[in-house]
Amino acid sequence: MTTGLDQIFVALKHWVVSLCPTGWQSIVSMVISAGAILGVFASLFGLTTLLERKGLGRIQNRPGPNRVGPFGLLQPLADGLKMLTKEDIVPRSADQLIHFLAPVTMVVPVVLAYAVLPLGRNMEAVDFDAGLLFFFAAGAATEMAVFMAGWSSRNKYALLGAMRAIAQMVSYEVPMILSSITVVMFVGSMSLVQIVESQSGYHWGWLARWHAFTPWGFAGLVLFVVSATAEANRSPFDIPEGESEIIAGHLIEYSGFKYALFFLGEYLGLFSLSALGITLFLGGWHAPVVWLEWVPSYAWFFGKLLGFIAFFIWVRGTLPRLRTDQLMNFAWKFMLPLVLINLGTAALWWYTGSWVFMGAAVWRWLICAAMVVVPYAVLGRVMFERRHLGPRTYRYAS
Amino acid sequence: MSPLAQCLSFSCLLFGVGLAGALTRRNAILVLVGIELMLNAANLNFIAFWRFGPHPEQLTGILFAIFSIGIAAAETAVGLALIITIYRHRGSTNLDDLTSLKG
Amino acid sequence: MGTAFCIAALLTLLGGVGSMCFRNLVHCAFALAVSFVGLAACYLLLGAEFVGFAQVLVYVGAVAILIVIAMLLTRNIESKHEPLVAGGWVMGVCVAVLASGSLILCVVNSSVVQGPVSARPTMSTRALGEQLMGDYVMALEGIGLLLTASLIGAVVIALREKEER
Amino acid sequence: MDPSHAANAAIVTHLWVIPAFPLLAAGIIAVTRQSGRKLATVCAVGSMVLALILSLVAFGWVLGRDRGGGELHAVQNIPWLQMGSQSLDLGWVLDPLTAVMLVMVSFVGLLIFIYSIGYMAHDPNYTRFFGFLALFAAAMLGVVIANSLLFLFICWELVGLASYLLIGFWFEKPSAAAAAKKAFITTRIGDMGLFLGMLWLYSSSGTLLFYDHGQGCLEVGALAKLAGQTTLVGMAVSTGVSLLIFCGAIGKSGQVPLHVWLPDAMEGPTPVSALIHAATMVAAGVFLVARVYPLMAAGGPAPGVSTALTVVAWVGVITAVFAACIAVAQTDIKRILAYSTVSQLGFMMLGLGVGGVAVGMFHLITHAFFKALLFMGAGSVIHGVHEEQDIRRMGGLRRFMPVTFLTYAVGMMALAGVPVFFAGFWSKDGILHAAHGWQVSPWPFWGGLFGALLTAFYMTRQVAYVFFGEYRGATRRASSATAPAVSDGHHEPHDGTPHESPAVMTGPLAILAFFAIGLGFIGTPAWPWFQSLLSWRPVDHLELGRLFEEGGAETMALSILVVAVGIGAGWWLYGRRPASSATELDVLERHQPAVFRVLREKFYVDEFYEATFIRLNDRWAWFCVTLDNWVWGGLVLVISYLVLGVSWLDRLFDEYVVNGGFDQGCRGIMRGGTSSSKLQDGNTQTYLRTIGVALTALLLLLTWGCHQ
Repeated sequence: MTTGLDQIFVALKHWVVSLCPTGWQSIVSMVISAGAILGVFASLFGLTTLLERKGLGRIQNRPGPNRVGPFGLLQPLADGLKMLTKEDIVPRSADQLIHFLAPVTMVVPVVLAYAVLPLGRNMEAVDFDAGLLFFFAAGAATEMAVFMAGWSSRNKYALLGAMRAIAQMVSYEVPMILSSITVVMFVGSMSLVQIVESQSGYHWGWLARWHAFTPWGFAGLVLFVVSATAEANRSPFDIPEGESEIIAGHLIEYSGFKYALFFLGEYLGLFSLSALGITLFLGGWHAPVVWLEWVPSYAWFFGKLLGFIAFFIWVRGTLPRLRTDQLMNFAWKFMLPLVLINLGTAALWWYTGSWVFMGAAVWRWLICAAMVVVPYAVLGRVMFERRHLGPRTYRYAS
Repeated sequence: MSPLAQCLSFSCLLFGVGLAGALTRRNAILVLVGIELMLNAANLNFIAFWRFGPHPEQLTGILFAIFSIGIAAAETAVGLALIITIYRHRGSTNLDDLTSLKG
Repeated sequence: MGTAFCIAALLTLLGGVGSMCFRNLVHCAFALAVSFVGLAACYLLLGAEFVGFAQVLVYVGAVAILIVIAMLLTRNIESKHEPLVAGGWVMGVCVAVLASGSLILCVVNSSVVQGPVSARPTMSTRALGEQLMGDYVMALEGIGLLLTASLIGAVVIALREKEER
Repeated sequence: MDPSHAANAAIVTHLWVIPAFPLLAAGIIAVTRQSGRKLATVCAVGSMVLALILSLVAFGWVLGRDRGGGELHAVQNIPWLQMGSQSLDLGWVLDPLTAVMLVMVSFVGLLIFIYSIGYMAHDPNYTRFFGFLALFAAAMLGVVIANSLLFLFICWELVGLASYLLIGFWFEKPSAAAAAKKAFITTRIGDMGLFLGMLWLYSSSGTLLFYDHGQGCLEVGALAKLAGQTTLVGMAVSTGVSLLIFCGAIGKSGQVPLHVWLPDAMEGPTPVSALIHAATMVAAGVFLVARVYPLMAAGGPAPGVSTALTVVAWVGVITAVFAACIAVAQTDIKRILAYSTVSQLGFMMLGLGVGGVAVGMFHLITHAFFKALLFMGAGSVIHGVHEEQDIRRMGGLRRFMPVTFLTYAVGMMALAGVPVFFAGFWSKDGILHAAHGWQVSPWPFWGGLFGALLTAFYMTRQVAYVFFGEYRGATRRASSATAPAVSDGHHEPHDGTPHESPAVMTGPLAILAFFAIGLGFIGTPAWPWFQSLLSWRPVDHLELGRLFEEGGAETMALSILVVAVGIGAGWWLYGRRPASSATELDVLERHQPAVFRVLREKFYVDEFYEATFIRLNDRWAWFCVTLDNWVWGGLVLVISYLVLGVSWLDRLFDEYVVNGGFDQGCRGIMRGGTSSSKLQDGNTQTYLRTIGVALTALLLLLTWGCHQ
């Protein structure tokens, strides 16, 4: 389905690159890719801030920004200008260099992670054989950035927030990676391009073969989204920033452009994680049904991404914040077992693929669904009955 | 100098840096850091020998490096736990203070 | 050996030296992270991208963080009022210089390094995985066991003992 | 395995359960608190009931066996100790002897247990008492079923222990404690012989099992071997072993000269006296002789005649007469019975010696019942007259205690051998008959007759004193309060008059009285059912004519005559004109004071022992001490000075030669250790540095070494 519209950006890039001298072509290609990614996602960031404020406003029964431009559309621009022009305050006792480096360290790896994401058919900057690993490696660097920010600020709230953030990110990295591993197991490749390829084709001639349409895939998607929410420090897992408790955590001593960079980094991280979820479980840029294949692939990708963003905004508007101990219990006692069981489910699904007897598909479905649902129900019930509501202790505040 | 020799010399330098740190710093954690650096230098050797060796199609060097990374992670975890425990008991991670095995 | 490799190696070495020389422990840790990243870049340039990514994931994402947390827990981040280095540091540096110097001497004088440079090998992650789950599966399981054991061991060692009543 | 073995599986393989029940009861009671009386009672009595039931089952099984062929002894052996190729086996045997004894012991034991419930009701140590009783019963049953001399010996010693505990039950009384010690030590002398005999038997025959399908030591092969070997003074090994084993029997059964412990043992509670002296412990000796009868009889010139058996017969008859004489002059109701027991045991031994197992065992069984009856009757009397044991202070009790009187009279007549209707007549007659037919010597027969005469006489005397005439005890109330409280805790109102005992005590009396009468009829010459059972031949049919065969009639007539004379003399002397007061002199004493005194003082045996053995022992001990002090002591002193001198020289050598060098060496090592420990400065980095230097050195060495 390589229609002109679908490949228009690819063709454009090839044309531009072909204009350059041979020695420079690879570099130009990279620069173009990077620039496109930066431009697109930075604008998406701007759009998202507006959407979030609007959406939250709707949820909270208020109009949201509506003064700057038509329907407040120019609000992000105004915000950006305000941020750029604000005075950059650095605390006197802060570690100047680290304080400066932290926002940069935050943004750069996140942007790097986009390199391996296929944004559309043939629209990926690099196709690493170990692309997924690269993605997670890049994501791991943000922990360092958060720590740098928190530590260099010489502020107890900042340090506290940073420690919380690191604990949370390290904890939720485990279920996130493990839930992605199911897909790697099933596809047999860590290349994100190949993972997307593996989801091409249609069930019964019309329904896309996304991993989310299998029991393990669905469970994996849910687990992945929950861990991604925590990994991106989004509500209801936004404990590190908890304004009401530790007044924005590691961001407390940042202002102006550095603060904007942090903001950018966080949102870009959210986008990249959503994009990874789409790539792994929701068929990447593939259309959901065969009749909609005429829509360009990047449109599908960004449509799904916007859906994710809407979902996150919705969650933020509706769910209250968790406590640290609840968060950790949830990660290690609930998510981790489920993820491990899901690995087994995926393996079972893989081996039962060769079943040929009568009603094999139904049995396969039933067994795998039971393997997903029963542990969820049991664990959920156990966790619910053993809620720890006693006095809590803070490990890093003592 | 051949690429292999360059790689190996680089790793020797890294090893030397790590060794110097481990030999001179007073803080136990930094000694551990120095050891990590030496381990990484060794890791680099594996990769270099794999890359420039006669049989790059065999992945032994890579696998060695991966296992070595795993072991280093385990070693760091246990080592740091030990240091924290020592600190809790002695109130110090200064190696000059930790000489109860003095003969 | 391209310029990129030299830059990465330089970054690594600088990071390493920094991590050994800074007075502030946390700076040391950051320098260490830089060194790890540089080394990962070296791996990438040598064609071992899987190891490079694993290096970042494990060392920057886990080991460096672990070290930083250990530094915070032991609470002597800045040793301003004490001498930076242990007594007899000159000896230590001498020994280190001697050791690495003799190592380099060995390398340079070795006949092994004179062999022809083979073409850049193609390393597929799939082949690596098949090796890991095939010939090296026992080693892999051993590493898994080791990691689990060290995880439990570290938790047990570092657990705060119950105060005696 | 032949069919008979397969058939015996059920009861024989589980015969050990019978002693196990009382043992279990003893164990449970041992861990029960003293207040757990009900539990102790239920455990002890229940275990005895179970043991009795199982014994009856075993008895029935033996009765039901075919007496024509098959093996007489059903055995079950288990290896206990494996020592190289040798193995020490334990086991149990079920044959007529065992079966009869099992029933007797468990039945009489059960009655005594029940009787004790009443007798000991007020004792604070009631629970402990039942624990000891159960232990005793278990050990005794173990003796009975044992198929190995070793197993028998173990149980035998347990019996000794239990009897020690029971005799000394009221150990607060010095006399009881002394009596317990005396009983224990005296029987130990006999047990020494038994132990030596056991060792000798094992070394000569290689087995201690009695019956082991042809390999046991009581079976033909081993007996022939033992009888064939001779030892010092031309005695066969079997005779030597038999005599040593008989030593054990002498001790346990109170034969002369080791009879002294038995009368003293009356210090224990009366049920204990009944249990020990009537039914079981003293019977153990007789039983032992009966058990090893084949060994005893081995090597004799004719069947039933051998050196060992001759010794048994002579010891028996001497004891019978000797003890009967003493009994005539005693005034303590229980002591009379005790000497009577000794005398009757002598009769049993005589029966074993002259007539074989059946004769002796028959008297053992009948005696067990009527002597238990008498003891328990005596206990009832003592209980009724408030712990009074002197027959001179009783009298006229037949009006106060009719049941006790009737049953006691039955027992007395059975013991005296009143003809036809009482068990004692038939069993004693059997012994006399066998003694009459003994070829070796006629004297045992005449001795036995004399003993029977005396038996009838002293029993008549006792009954006349106790039950006839006027009650002579009321005058002594005030002084009895100062007497040691034999059984503290009697709370019933003491009005000074005797009273009948409760039903729980008289019930067993009645049952025993029934058996004292009825049991005789199973062993009459006319219908020798019991004898045929023990001799394992088909049952003879009732044939009155056999009563008068082989001189039976003369013997019987003689014994009837003797009994009549004895009872008549007793009644003439004591019953015709009962003593009017407690202080009145005995009739015999009035006429023959010297003889009476000798008899009353038990022929001065204790004094004789005192004057001879104990004095001799003292002298010998004094001599040894002197020898030790002066001769050996001096020698030791001289030697010790010599040793001291040598050791002083040795010390000089040690101190200046050995130590000097050693100290130098130690100092050197210490210096070396000190200097090398300087290397260990505890600083990690020093070590690391050393490693670095070593690495460099190694590298350089390798590089340059390679190049050259």
